[in-house]
Amino acid sequence: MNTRTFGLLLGAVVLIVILSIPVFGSPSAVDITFRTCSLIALAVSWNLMASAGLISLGHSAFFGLGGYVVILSANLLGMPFWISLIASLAAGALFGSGLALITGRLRGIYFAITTLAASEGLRVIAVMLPALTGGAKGAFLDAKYYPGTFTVNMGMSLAAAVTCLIAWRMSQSRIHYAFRAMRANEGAAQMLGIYPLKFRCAIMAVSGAVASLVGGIEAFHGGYLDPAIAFDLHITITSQIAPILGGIYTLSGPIIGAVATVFIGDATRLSLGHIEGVSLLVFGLILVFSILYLPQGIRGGLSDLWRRRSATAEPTKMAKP
Amino acid sequence: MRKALCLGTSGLLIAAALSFAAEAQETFKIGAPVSISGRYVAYGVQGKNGIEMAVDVWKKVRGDKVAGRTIEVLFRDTQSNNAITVSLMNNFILTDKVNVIIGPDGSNVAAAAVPPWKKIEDRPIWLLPGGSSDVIEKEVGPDPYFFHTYAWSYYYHESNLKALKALVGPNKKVALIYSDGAYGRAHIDDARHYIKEAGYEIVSDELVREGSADFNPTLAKIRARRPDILYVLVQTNDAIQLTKQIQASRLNVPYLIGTAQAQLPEWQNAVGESQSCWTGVTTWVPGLSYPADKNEPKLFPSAADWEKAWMEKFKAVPEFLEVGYYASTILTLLAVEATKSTDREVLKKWLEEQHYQTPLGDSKFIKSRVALHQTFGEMVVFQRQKKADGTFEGVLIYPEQIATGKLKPCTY
Amino acid sequence: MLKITNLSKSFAGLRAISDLSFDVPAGQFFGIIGANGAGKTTLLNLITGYMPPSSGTIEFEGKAIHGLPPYKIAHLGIGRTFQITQPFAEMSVLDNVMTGALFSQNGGRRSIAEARTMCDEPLRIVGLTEQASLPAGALTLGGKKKLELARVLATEPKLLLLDEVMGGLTHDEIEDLIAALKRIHASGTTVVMIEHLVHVILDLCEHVFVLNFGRELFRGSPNDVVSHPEVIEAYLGKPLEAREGA
Amino acid sequence: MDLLPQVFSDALLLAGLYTLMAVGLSLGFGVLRIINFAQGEMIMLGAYGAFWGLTLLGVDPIISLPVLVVAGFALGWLIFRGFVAKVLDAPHINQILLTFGLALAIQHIAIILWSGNARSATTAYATESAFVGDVLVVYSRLIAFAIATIMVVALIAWLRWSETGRATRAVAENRAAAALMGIDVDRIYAMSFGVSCALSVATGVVVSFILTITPFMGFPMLIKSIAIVILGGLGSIAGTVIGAFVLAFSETFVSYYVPDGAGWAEGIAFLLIIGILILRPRGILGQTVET
Amino acid sequence: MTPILELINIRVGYGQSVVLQDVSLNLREGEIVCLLGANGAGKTTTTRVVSGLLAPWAGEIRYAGENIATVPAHKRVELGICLSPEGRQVFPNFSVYENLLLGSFSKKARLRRTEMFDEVYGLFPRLAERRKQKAGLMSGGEQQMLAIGRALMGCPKLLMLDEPSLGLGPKIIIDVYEAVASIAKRGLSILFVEQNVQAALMIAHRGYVLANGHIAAEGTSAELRSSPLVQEAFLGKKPSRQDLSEVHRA
Repeated sequence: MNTRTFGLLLGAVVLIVILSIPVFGSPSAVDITFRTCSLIALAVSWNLMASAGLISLGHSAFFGLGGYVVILSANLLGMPFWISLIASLAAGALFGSGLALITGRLRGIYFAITTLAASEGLRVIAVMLPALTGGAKGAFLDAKYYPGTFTVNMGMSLAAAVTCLIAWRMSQSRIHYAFRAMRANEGAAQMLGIYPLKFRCAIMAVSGAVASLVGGIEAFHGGYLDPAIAFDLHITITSQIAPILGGIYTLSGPIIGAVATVFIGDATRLSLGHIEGVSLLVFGLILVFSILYLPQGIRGGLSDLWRRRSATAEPTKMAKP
Repeated sequence: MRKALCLGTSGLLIAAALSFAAEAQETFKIGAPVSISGRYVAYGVQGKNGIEMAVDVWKKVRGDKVAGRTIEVLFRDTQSNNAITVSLMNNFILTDKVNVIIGPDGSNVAAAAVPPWKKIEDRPIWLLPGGSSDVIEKEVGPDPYFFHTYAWSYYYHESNLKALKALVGPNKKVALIYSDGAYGRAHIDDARHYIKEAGYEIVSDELVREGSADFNPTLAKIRARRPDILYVLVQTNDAIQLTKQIQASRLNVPYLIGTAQAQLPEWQNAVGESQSCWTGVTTWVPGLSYPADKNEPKLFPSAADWEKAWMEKFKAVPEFLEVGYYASTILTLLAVEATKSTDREVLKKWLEEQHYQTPLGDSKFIKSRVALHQTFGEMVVFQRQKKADGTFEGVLIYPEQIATGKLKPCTY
Repeated sequence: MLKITNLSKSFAGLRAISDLSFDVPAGQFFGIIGANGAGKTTLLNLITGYMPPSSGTIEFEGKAIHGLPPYKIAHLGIGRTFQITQPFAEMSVLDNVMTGALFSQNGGRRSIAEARTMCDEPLRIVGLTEQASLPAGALTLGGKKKLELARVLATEPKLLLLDEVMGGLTHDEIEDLIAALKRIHASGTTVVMIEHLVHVILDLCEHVFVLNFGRELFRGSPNDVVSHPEVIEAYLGKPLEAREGA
Repeated sequence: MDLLPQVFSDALLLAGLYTLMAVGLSLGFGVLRIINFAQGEMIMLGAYGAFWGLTLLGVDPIISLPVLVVAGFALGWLIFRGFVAKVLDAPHINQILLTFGLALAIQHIAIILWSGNARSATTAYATESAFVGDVLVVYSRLIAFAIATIMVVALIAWLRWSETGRATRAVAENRAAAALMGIDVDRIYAMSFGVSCALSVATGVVVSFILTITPFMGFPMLIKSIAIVILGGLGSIAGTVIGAFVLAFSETFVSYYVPDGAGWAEGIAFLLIIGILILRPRGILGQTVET
Repeated sequence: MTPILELINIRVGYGQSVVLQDVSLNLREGEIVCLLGANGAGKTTTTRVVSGLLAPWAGEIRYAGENIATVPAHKRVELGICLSPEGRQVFPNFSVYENLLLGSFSKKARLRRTEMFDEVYGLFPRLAERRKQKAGLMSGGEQQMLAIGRALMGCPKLLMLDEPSLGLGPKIIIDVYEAVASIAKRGLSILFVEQNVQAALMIAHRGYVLANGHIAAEGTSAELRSSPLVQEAFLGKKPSRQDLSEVHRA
């Protein structure tokens, strides 16, 4: 089985599972699927930007923005579920492409830090405008706009599915070539006629829209939002951990990684959660050791294993640049 | 072969379903979302200690079971994270089918627990021994199954201002400091309201940043206004460095008024000499003279005895959350024992009618501004005063009937 | 086709290019030689928009292009290779070349399948057909040089700028590449070539421009150039005896 | 009353603290090109060290400073050899996540060892102050400023004039050329990671009697340090000092003169970062370790 | 007499591409040997392997009889192998003086620092004049002198110079070569890379010609000067019409 069929198969399985569980699943299965789908969408969205060479340290900016857009458009304007989500989608896309425009010249760590600053900046704004956002004591979504458990869970499943489909479509399209070229060498990419800013805007709009949408659905799901939650750096970090754990720059990596992250997180929390401090300690250590010993992620580790098993002498995988 | 497999599987499933049903009948399940990692870890540990102590005492006094049911407490770590709290609440109610939820702690996490609990029609009874923010009260609304076993934020300011009016007199200038964090924002509106109602003038109304490295700008501005009363609404972490900085910056304000922090050993240890003169307002403070309950003296001993028992078990002075979790847990166990039922209507009715004298005071539920069930909201005001031996004690100064001393103006 | 007038570029006060002017007529095979550090690569960077000139103008097909960003210059039909190869290392050789085909002036209208077919020719010209599925990072230095050329050919440039494409290749490879370049040139592409290997220049170029310390040293036909003593001295070094005698 | 002298004195003292806080991160990045997300946890460990020194042994934080700094250096060295050295050539994001994982682990080890309770070292001088004219000077901040100045000057002097310090700068500028000088690059890496951790531990000691100590205190300080380092230009020590002053002065001024300014002050850092990076992508000063 | 440096069947490359294929060469004490070859032939890679910046995939590097293939770069400096690298690689934010100080970082060199300063300043008076100047602000030629001076500060027994005349004006090339020649008179061994074939063969005793990672030719300077192989390697193929010597004669 080659990676392509493996990927398609995995995609099909994931699609079926995440779309059927909200319909047939037990409450705990629905709950875990919701969180996994949320992370899948965030991880794929983060990975989209990463695959164009844009390392985001501020994905929580999109997430929080989407959440607040939902709460405000529902509470203040009385917009129904789907319309609020479209609003959060649009806000995320706008913010993403705006950020792309102002960070046009920045790369690498400088770009990453700017996104971090953007997220922290939004947090300060949310804290300091209590009249609008409820400030640090937070805001509840008016319960009458809650569309029901099924709709919210299905919404998240659909969001994850559509995100994966978008990522898959992109991986099949010419844009994918531009992203990979930009990631490898923006200068050389330009000489082939690639206008990096255009693609940056596009990818950050898509990625931002997805993360913002996830934030919006999460806001419906949780029903409560405050700045510390909305712009929590942990959202950024888990959306990075998943692709890194699964296999960065790949299609299936973020999905595998998201499932693994939720699994590890729940396992440590449920098995060690009664001892003060231990569950996050173990999570941190797992993170450290997987970076040290699985630098290509689970996907890389698996395909290494695969290659060692298969007798054919394929060329060995490229060392990281 | 295949048939055997089918039979075996269905047999297993049936067995599992049966055992599940049997278990559901025989177990009394308490869902306890506690933050034992992440930033609210200090609170979470207190909540967990309180519940554990209550179950221990119950088992000692009444045996291992409650109304013939095994007591099972499901401690789940919220990791101080709201998304996980939402998931915990869902699982408690839908999957674990707990009979009662006690917790969680930390305003944000408690607030996050409200919508998932509320949106499920057959939600179990929820006792919340923390979470004073009025947004939580407004969001829960007059819900019949919600029992708040802690004071709402406005109780603090009502009590504080009553005490000030009685002990300091009218026509004072007040400087307010509140943080931009959840604590400050939850308290500021009611604080302003009661200060104005007392006829005091707010001469300075300063926002500070949670976790700020320097409060000097705020204090310098306040110094220029020469207030009589400094009224501080910040959370413990900020309170520690603010308290020290207030002493260092020689404000010369006669009355330093705080809220909950002054009775926390955490704060007292961390600020040392700077605790002098601070007043606090709380539901519980070591040294309260509440008597034991007449009917359940072993479960609800006198405040002093209970404190002693706690010290023996944990080698530390109990904190108010610990008392609150203890009393709330005992109340739910008593409810099940008395009614022999885990039905929420039955339990609710019993809880509404019960009346005990707990180490935390009178347990009778009353209506608050919005919520239907509210107890342990009686607040006492005390002042940290230096004793002759150089250590500090919390001298109760209000209400007058339990006062053990007088409010003294600051000397530094 | 390409017209450069009074072009200068300085870095931190040091002049890398001073006051250059020359034309490359359409269809010419134009060679630029000079010792290492003479400013050849800087000149290419100026033409392709990687650096703005300090002064002077660059025109392509009558339009001023100095100050345009590199991708716009690429869209006008100027393609270049880099002396220090810049392959997209994690992409396959084919994908590298396809990237060229997809984003050139006509690339936007091309489907992936069309781009895929378009790449056969450039890959064949440089002789990388068999390595098409290898990751570009796994190629040898020579392979990377060829890839640079194939990738830029896939953009269908009107003006091709080559920065030492022959470096690191074997004799046979060089022979093949010379033949390929002749064919490319014959099909109507204007070529500007920077090259160290004198015989390649002599073999291919119709006109040679010699740079020395950022200035024009000489220009003329290849044979004029190699027989010019100053060029020989600047380029191949001069015997030391003269100096030791001095 | 004219507040301006007070504003200046507050800002200056805060700047000293910020400088010390950020300079460790700056050094670490300048030499290793790694943003150490566990840097804040070093501050936290330093603060706990000083706190326990005072509480259990009765040793004043200022006295325990040298011991803790040495311990911080050793810890940094070990962390480098054990973890960081293995991702030196890995992509930035792996380095960030590795150090973030370390930070998470250290935080929770601190919770397990010392609980989540907030603490603060209660030294006599922590709450003393004096008026100099109209200006109130808080002793603890003055002491912090003095220690910060001594540490930063010592660092700069070490980088400038000592054989190893010069080697460290050389490694930061050009790793390969430094190896050609006979400099053991790996050792310099481990050492500068150690020194950067030691500086953060010193920051922790200094804040132990000013701020509140919790297992989570490090992270906000890390974010602020990143802001300062970026403002000044990654890797430039002089830039970091300037960045700290810019931030401290602008925060203090906003706190004094803008309504609700204390709350908005936090946003300034991020506004400055975005502004500076857009105008000058490399920060106020250069790229490499300079003095 | 044992060679001070001996490379035996060195194979090395970057990533997956091989740059040097079974390269063997040697250098005797006091000898000046030049490495010639076209761009990309592997000259610089050879100096990187000898200095320890690049670990060989296979083969031995014998220095004074010992295999030092696994000795890290900084220890090789201690042993007396100093390189003035390609592109000079001076520390641009350091003063000339500081650059030279760094050159004598190794313990052995530190002891002879004053003496070496005198020597280097004597060799390149320009560096003495500009000792306070930041290296990054100097001209290419001055930087080249600094790079050579810096390598000399390490008290080398084996000095390697990678393209010391690269990008220099003709007058400065004279200076640099005079310096190299006078260093050579001091009896230390020099391995240098040069594209200026004529100049290189003037001062070298012997030379090796690298082509595509192989040693294509070796011999004394006199032999190489007249060898058609040199031109072949250098120009990529045997020039048919324009044999170099003819060009010169013309």
